[in-house]
Amino acid sequence: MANRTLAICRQAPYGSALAREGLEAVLAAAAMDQSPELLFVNDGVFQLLDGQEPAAIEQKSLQRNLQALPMFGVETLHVCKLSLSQRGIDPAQLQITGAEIVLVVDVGKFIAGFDIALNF
Amino acid sequence: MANRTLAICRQAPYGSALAREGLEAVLAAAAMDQSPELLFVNDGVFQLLDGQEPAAIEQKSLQRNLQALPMFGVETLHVCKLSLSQRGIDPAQLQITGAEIVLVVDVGKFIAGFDIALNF
Amino acid sequence: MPRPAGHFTIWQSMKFSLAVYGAPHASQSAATALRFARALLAAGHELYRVFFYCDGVHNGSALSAPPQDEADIAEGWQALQRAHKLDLVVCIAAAQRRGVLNSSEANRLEKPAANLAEGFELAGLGQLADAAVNSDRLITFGQ
Amino acid sequence: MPRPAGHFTIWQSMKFSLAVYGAPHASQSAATALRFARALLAAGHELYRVFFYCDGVHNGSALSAPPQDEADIAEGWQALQRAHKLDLVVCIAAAQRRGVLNSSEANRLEKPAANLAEGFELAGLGQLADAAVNSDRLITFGQ
Amino acid sequence: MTLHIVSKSPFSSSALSDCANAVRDGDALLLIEDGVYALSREMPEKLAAAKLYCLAADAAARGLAVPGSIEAIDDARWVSLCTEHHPVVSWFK
Amino acid sequence: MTLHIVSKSPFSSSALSDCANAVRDGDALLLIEDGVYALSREMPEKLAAAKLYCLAADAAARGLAVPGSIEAIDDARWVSLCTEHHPVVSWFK
Repeated sequence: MANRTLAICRQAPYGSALAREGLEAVLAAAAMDQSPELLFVNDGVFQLLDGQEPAAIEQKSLQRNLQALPMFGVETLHVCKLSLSQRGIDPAQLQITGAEIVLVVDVGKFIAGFDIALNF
Repeated sequence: MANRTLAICRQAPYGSALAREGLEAVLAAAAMDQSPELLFVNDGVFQLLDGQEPAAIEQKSLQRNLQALPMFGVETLHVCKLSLSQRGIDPAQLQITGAEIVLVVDVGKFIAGFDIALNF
Repeated sequence: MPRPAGHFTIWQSMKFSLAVYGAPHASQSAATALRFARALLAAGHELYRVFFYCDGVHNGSALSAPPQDEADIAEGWQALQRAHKLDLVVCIAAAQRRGVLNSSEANRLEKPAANLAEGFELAGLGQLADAAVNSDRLITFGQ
Repeated sequence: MPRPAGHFTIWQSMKFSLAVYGAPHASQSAATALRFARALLAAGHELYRVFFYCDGVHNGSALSAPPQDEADIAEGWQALQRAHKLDLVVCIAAAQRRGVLNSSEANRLEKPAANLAEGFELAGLGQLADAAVNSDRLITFGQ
Repeated sequence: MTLHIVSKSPFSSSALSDCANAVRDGDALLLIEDGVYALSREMPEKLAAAKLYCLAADAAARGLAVPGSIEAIDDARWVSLCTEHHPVVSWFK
Repeated sequence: MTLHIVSKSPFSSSALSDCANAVRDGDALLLIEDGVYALSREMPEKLAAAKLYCLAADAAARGLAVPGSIEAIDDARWVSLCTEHHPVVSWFK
């Protein structure tokens, strides 16, 4: 039986490379038709904020990576509801073209549904 | 006029290299007769805990570096009182042979007395 | 195959993979991962792959020279690799950014030298996805 | 010397030193330090020394090859060094642990290659203490 | 049941409290590396129904005593904890 | 007066609250890199009498708006802040 795999994205973008390298790992898996489910939690929800303009700090926008996800078949982004509200983010603000945002209330229960977790 | 320099040590030992590399920088300066004053604050106060036995994780004890400080003329270790109490550490527990432990109550005022801060 | 004593679950050999994100001598996590790898092999489990990602690619540096009285993590991986024929994979994209190259990459990128240690190989992120599919357990050792 | 406008303090040229602890492409801090160095030089201040410590030693790697569309931090330091004759010091002890070597260190440690980029030099921790003594300001760019 | 591994100090990182929000009754939580500094204060209430472990070597390295409510284990036991749980989630930043 | 520089998110790191314990009235506090995520919640009370700055480029990179109580500055102004204050203390972990 195939493993059910979850990628957990907990890092804010740009301050460290981990947010970017996490999405790159997910995209690589998706390109091989082995895409994990995706959960954004804690500071990871900042990856989804609209209007990021990282050219001024000489970085590429992470939103390009996010927008590539649906093209590789990752069409659902799970997002921790508590993490959003702690950061004053209205879920309605979040929009990734081609992807559906699904809010997760019980993160522990959600995680428990998987065999393997990739942690970023 | 010579700079008054303060080394601020905020990191717990062993989990990252920063605590060790901070003390090595202080020792190098002391060996050149340019030793800064030393302040242990936040998780940095964990460096001073007695009875560390890092052989089991294949690391050298940081306490050797601390004990070398007085030999190079660093005889006073300033320690944030609040950081100790937040971590349940009794100041009387702290003993570095040859060094005097001085508790600092107002960290902001203490820092303001210096020209240059080295941050570890 | 050895069977650890004192547990009440039925013991079975499992296939592990490890993802290592920390550089040796920067954070403790590389040393922890190495100890964990030794422990799982000693217990009779299989280590399907160690995937070095993010700063973990520095585990594969042939040039690191820790002081004599500090543990040599790269050498530790190499010894384990020789003893167990491990698959030690360094992510090629992460390694390129951080300056860990084998000789063909050094040639291709017109860089003056190569520094990937023996026993490690460069490969793509697909090897991490493959490990997630083909292992019973994947354990992440963060930064 | 240029004089920034709009400030109510008396402007004077100062001597800065920077301590850089972060590796490029791992944390943002190396890129921030490079931008800050450019800004202080543009304002007419002196940059006495940049001291690369901890993971910051990887700024001096000659082998890093970021993707074409990402900033090349090592190259940025080198360009600034050439333009302003900067003192870019990589801590020799931190670099040895992390596998950043010049050719004489590579020889001494019997390592197969050297990878310190042009424009950087290896030196001891005394150079950090010296910077603390001889600079008006020392700014730390952490990990 | 999930095995959660926390490797950062709760005084400087949110890793432990972030993890606590994701722990279910019966999950296991293992403190490693600087995560063992959680022994220096009360554990989050949400962990009341979790099984708590810490690496004995990491606690000893740091001069910390392990209270009776937390089981100090070695690497071999860590490996078997991994076989007994899935998934394994690392909270490292 | 001291210049404090905070570069980590207050949601995941104690850097900002540790810093707040060391800020005196009249000190300056500059948010850079992931430190600008402090804009997403209330600042610690202890900072009420400090002058607050953030790097405009870091806030824009992350899609954050800067409230009127915090001055958004460029790198040149950061350099002059450094000349106007000493010591400069970095809270980065």
